[in-house]
Amino acid sequence: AQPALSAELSIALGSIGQDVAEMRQQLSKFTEETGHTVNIVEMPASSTDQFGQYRLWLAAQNADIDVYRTDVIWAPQLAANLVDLTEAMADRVGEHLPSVIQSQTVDGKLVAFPMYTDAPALYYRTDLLEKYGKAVPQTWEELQATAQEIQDAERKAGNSQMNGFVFQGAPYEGLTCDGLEWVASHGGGTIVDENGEITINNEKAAAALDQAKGWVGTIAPAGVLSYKEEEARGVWQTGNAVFMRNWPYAYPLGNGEDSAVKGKFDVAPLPAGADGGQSAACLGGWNLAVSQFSENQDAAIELVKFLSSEQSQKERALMTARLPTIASLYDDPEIAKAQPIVAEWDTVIETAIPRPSAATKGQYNEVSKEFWTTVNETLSGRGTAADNLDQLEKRLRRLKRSGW
Amino acid sequence: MASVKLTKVEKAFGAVKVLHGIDLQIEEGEFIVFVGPSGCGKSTLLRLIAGLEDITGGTLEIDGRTVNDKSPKERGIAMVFQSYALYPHMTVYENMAFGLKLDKGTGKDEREARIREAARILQIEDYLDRLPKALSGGQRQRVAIGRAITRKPKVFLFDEPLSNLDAALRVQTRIEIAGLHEKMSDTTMIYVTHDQVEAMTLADRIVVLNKGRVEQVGSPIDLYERPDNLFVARFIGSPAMNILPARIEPDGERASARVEGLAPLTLAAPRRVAAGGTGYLGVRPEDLSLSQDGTGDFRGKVSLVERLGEVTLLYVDIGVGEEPLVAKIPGSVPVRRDDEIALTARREALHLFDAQGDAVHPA
Amino acid sequence: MASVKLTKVEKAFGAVKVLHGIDLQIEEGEFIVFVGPSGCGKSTLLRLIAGLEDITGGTLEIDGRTVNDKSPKERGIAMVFQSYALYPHMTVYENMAFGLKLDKGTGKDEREARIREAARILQIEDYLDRLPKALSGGQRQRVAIGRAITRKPKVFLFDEPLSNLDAALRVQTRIEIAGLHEKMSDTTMIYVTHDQVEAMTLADRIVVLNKGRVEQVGSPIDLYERPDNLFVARFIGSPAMNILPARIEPDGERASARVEGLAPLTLAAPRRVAAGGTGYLGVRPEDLSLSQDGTGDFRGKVSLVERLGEVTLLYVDIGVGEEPLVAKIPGSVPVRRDDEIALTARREALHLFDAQGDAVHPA
Amino acid sequence: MSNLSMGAPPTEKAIEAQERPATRSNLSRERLRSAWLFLTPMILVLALVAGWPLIQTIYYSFTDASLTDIDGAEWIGIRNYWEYVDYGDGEGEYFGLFFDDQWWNAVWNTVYYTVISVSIETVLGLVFALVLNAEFRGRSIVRAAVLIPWAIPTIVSAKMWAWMMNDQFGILNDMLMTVGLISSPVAWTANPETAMWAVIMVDVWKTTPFMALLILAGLQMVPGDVYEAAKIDGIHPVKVFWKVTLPLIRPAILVAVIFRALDALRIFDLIYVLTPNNTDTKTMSVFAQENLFQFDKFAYGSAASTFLFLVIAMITLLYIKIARLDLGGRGR
Amino acid sequence: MVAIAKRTGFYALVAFILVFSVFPFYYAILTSLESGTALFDVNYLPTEFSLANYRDVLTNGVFPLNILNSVIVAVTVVVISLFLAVTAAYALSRISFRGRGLLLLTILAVSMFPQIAVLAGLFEMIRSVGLYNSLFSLIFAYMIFTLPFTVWVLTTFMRDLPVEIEEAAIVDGASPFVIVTKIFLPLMWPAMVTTGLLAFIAAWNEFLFALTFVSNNDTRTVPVAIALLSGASEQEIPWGTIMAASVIVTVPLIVLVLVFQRKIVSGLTAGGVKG
Ligand SMILES: Nc1ncnc2c1ncn2[C@@H]1O[C@H](COP(=O)(O)OP(=O)(O)OP(=O)(O)O)[C@@H](O)[C@H]1O
Ligand SMILES: Nc1ncnc2c1ncn2[C@@H]1O[C@H](COP(=O)(O)OP(=O)(O)OP(=O)(O)O)[C@@H](O)[C@H]1O
Ligand SMILES: [Mg+2]
Ligand SMILES: [Mg+2]
Repeated sequence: AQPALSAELSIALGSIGQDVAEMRQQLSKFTEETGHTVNIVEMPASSTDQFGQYRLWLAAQNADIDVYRTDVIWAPQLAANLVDLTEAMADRVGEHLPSVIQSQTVDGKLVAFPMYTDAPALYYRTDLLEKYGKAVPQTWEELQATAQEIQDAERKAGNSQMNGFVFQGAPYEGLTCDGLEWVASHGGGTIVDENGEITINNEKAAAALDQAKGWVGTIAPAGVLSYKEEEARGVWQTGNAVFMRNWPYAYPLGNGEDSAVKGKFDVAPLPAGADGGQSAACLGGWNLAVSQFSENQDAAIELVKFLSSEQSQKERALMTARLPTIASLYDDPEIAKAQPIVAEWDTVIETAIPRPSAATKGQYNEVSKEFWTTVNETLSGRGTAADNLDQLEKRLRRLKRSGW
Repeated sequence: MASVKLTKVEKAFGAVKVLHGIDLQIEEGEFIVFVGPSGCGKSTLLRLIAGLEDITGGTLEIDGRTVNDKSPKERGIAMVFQSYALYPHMTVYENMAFGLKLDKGTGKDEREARIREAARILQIEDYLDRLPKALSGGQRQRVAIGRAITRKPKVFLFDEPLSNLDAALRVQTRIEIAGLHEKMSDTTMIYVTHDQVEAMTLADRIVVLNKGRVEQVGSPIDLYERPDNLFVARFIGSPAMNILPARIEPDGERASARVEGLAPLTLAAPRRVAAGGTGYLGVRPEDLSLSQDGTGDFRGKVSLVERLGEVTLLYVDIGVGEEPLVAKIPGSVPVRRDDEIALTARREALHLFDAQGDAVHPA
Repeated sequence: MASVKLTKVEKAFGAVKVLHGIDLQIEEGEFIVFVGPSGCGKSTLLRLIAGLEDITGGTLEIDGRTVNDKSPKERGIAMVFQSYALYPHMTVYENMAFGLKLDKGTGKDEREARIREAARILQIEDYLDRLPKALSGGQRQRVAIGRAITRKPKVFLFDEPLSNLDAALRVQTRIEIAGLHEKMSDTTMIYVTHDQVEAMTLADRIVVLNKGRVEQVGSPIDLYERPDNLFVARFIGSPAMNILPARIEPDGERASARVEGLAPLTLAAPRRVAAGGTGYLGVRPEDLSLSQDGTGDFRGKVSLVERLGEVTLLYVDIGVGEEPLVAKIPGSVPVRRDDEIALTARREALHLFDAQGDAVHPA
Repeated sequence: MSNLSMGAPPTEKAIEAQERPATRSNLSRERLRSAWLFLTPMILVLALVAGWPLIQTIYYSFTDASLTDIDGAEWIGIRNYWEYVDYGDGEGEYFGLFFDDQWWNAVWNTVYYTVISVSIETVLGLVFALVLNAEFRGRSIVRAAVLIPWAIPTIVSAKMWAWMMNDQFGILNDMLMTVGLISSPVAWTANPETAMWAVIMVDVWKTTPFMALLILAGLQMVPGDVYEAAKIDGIHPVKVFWKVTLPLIRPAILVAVIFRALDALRIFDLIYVLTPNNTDTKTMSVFAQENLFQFDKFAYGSAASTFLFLVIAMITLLYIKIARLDLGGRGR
Repeated sequence: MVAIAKRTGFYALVAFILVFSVFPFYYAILTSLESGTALFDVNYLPTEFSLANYRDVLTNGVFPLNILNSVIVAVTVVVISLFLAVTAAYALSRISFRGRGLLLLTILAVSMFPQIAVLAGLFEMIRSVGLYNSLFSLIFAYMIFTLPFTVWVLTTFMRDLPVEIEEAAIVDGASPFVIVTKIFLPLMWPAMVTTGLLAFIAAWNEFLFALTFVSNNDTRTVPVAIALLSGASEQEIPWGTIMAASVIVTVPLIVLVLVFQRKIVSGLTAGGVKG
């Protein structure tokens, strides 16, 4: 039902790639349809900083933000101050991937509704692989070897800025994803398991981190330790990397007009670990939540509905290769044609590994910080992986005390 | 237009007492000068009268009214400061108008008239639109005086108003202040200075202060010719009076002083003294003259000759006391260091002091 | 121990020339005083001699050696500054020792001995361990002098060393400096001051500077009695010499000056002048005396009387020029404002100047 | 206007005996009344904006306050600082700020950063000040130029330097490689060996001018005649510097150092922007902010803030003692 | 010879100081004028002159509004601080009363407060009175550092004003309020300008409170806006726009600082506070 008066809403979202531009377009449609106007509140690119701000605002009972775009992992921590969408979304819930819906349900309360989901890909340079006659690597070892070879050869050929592999190595939430992928792909578990047990201190995890450590300064630039998504994409898109680990959003951007790698790259699932490990992708994705302090909750819910609708998700997939949470869209021919990556990604999504936010509840952030710190320190060569993981376990245990 | 009366006025800063019971009666229209060594309390006393400091003890009356707890404004005083204290951001005119504007009783025309009048008297009419910084020191001081005049004060206070001026200007402004006093003959003026010349030339009466006490009050000539005690005697006059320890004895009507090793000197005017007391003989350098015939009251070797052109200062070791006897002889005399000379003192200008340092005045 | 010779010494700060060709010959052991109005270049000249400023033109010789480009140390000079310039964080002893440390030849004992000696001469032995801030102004100045003495300079420079002291201390220290000059009789001393009394009492010869030029060099009495020009005449002596425009005419051997409206005055000493020139007559206030019989050289109405005890200043309107004639009469005279009086000038003490202001000296 | 270029806060203690005159005049009464009238608004604002929040912060450090539920905070004593948790199986562990090695790491980082950056700034500031104190052509231009880093907002300078220190496109690497000091690009802000130095570098760049100005003010208060006396004494300039200049400007340097140190101890924004989340550069303020607003540990963050406050308060008191500030005023 | 070596050495030092101080800002300007891929080549001299980045910052998004916010906050803070401080400074510098020393000590201590120490308490306060996410919260919070600073510096300045001027006014019958407003205020203009400018810069540059107490794009102040400036462009980290924004917010400050150079030095040293 159309509200009698048009409301002025605000939505908070982080800005990576073209997110904001795209959002603007969709919002103008929304305004056309409903008469509500929506302001965009831009957030820092680092999702860690973003989370800090959200938390702060909710604590401050900030009525100026109506809708938050939330990371998949934040649901448990922000649940207390978000509106329960169960009822409002009752008729929509069925369309969406159950695992995603599940991740946004805290104690039976649906705190956020999915906007898109996310799972990373290995970006590779088709032209370079071809030039050196290499196959798309299936394991991290292969990746390392191929990257090294091409990098060396390219550098010798005068392309001194060429790097083998770029990923997210800065100490922030993104590194938790990368690290988790490495560890999980080696069969090293998910830091904390579903039951809240701390599982990270194991040999496979150590092996995974040791391997990654070997990349820094060899196939990856030393500066990778300060890279987030956009820094990695920067190197990649200027044509200075053979491989990149990143989210699908980089796909259309890489094919943009200004891109040096336009038409010269493709994507594949992330490589697997050694010894029967398998490819592991960290489950990402963003959701929409309505603030408990919003003065226009109805309109806000309307906005959530609009942005999570099939139509919006499709547009998003077409424009920025954001992965839909509505299963049927993966078969959409239009999408498959415009953004092949989306169509290809449904299997990856199905097997993607969630971060342990549900198990660690309100403390997830600190758990994640401890983990990324450990990974970052290991990558930068301070302590061995085994020692650092040992430390990490102790820290996590201190955090946990008697329970999460 | 007002008399000022101080009765046992005391002032202490914290535990330190700086004025010890000052009694003083100033008549309407008098020009009173406070002098004394640095730190003796001159400024403090003036500021008590102004109302800028609180009185610790005693009473201060202006025009017969006790004003101890009145603010400066209520006392009807005006003050001129050593540093002029003009408001730097106001023109000369505004400086003079400021106090009058605050005083609601004065109308606009009246104000204008008073300022013009003051400016005329002080010949600063041409500068009325200037800022103080565009004036010379002397002009600034005149403006400061003008600002005080416009308020038509009953009591006019000056705290070393000339000490920031150079020598020539000081003389000129001093003469102007003397003229002002004559024009405003019924305004009581109280003036602090450390300059003897100013004190001597301006004052009707001088108040000599020392360590927070009044040493003597009197006309300039009085202080010069009949100092009440050793302090005043040495303080007034430059170079200072020569003081020699002496035995004082009656000599008929008069008195004689016998300085050790010298012939006794008998004073010109009669003095009544007890027999055989110890005390001091004082003689001003300018009251000594060179004896041509080699006989005189004081004989000794010249230790230093200072020729100032107009006068010559002779420092003579007469074998009494630590310090040499100083003589001031007009013109340039042909005396050189190490010459043996004899000096004669004017009998009318000898001063006697008893053992306590109090003067033995002519009977 | 050294003579100082300046030949056409010039100094310019940027485009501004402040010294215009100074020629001066100072003999070994002489005490020379530079005087002049503020800004005339006294300090600059002294600093040129010290080597603190570079000489723009001319030559400076010390002991016959040209030292234009020598550093202060190589010139063998020592200097005492107006502001003492003691090292505030060093004790008195260290202050005196600091400059000595460098001389390799001066052993430790020698240094100790020199400092003790200087301290003894200046009576600052008791303060050797104190910091300058714990000393009075006079004591600080003595330390500054002590620091200079220990260096056994050939030329000793002083820049207004007494101007920060109060009156009493100034007299005392002045006398000490005079004593010092006697003790170090072969050290050349150059002394800058703006105080006439200091200049007159200390100097063997005074150099009067004006706007970067030497006006006159001579002994104090010379300057007082035979000023070379109007500038020196008015500069030396206080109150300043009265200057009256006059026609100057020969009168036999001598000369007479005819001030408009007055009878001509004939000078005591012979002067050689051309007939009928215009010029100036100068007479010092102290050379005027009251005529008892009502006839005299100058007649007029008293506009102000200032009684200083010892002397009385009379300001007399004689109808010539803007300024009143000033007379300085010894003692206290019974003259009051508005009295008509007559003054007589001492014939021996009249000064004549030609139209250019140059003195017409006795032939 | 009186002399504006006077140096640092007035020294010389002047404890004024309180004036208690027998009769207080209307003037004194009026002035006293006005004094309090004039002061009250300022005192109120300060109490509101500084006093009360400080008390709050300290209070929260003794509660279990959480950001999501500040109002439900309950008193838990010193457990945020010091707590022993018995696991029940005979084992137990100490918790609280005093046993948090990450906190001590932050403390160490802060101290390290403070000592190093302030030392460099002092030495460099001294050199700058000496140069600026010399007479030379174009001095006023240099003097103005030196103020530029100081005027640039910290955030902006952090961004500027982040760009200059960018590992791929940064000009710093390019320069150093051109000169040959390094052979391959250094990731200044990411590398654990260089991260802190990157922060220090930016801080030195930004605050050396401030230091230089304070020292310059000290230098200008040294009476020039002292140098002339030294020149007359023929003392070598190097010796003059060590024996005369340095002792005389020591108070100015001391004041500058302590001010800078107090400022450095509370550094936040530079690190937040330049090296976010980096354990090598995490300082006390960053640690506190992180706990307050990013982790759900409002109370714990308050405890860290309180601790930092105490450290700075102690140094402030020390400073006031050393500098012997004239708090008595000079008025009537 | 030696003299020449000395001179060259000295001027080399001067040159170093100049480059050291100016180069980073120069480079920021350089970067802000480049666009596209030129950004990623290291240049020491200007190679192109493109105002695209400036157009971007000023037209896309709310950056102009952020500047306005900063101006509003900083100016208001300065005006209020100066107003409160000038009367307080009069009382502190000119009237002796019991507890004056302690009060001054407290004010000095407050100026040294680590902001983080009051952050929790201030946050709670701002939240509970509903000032969150408004410029008022910043105006209020900034008092914690501008007020003690202005009081302290103005007290120092006022202490140096000649006592006689005040006494002359007292004799003229001026009340304390008249003395402050009619006599001291006009005399304090230079000091007020200096102090105000320093307080303005401090408020303009503040980050932590601004990060914590306001949320929306359009309530942010400049430092937060720059720190959070990202995305919304095809380029990865938009260095060009960031540098353009930095230059925009810095140039006015630098101009102010250069204009008031001398005053600032005296203000800094009088206060001896804040970097
Ligand atoms: N506000 C004050 N607090 C404490 N002591 C003071 C104060 N004002 C003056 N004194 C002391 O009172 C004494 C008298 O000071 P006052 O200024 O009256 O001396 P003075 O005779 O005017 O000296 P000068 O000739 O140097 O001006 C001095 O010892 C001085 O130190
Ligand atoms: N360093 C300088 N730069 C430029 N001009 C100067 C410098 N030092 C002095 N002067 C100028 O040179 C002239 C002579 O100055 P100097 O200090 O020698 O005067 P003075 O006779 O010592 O005066 P005072 O009696 O006031 O000390 C003055 O006009 C002064 O302004
Ligand atoms: Mg006094
Ligand atoms: Mg001089």
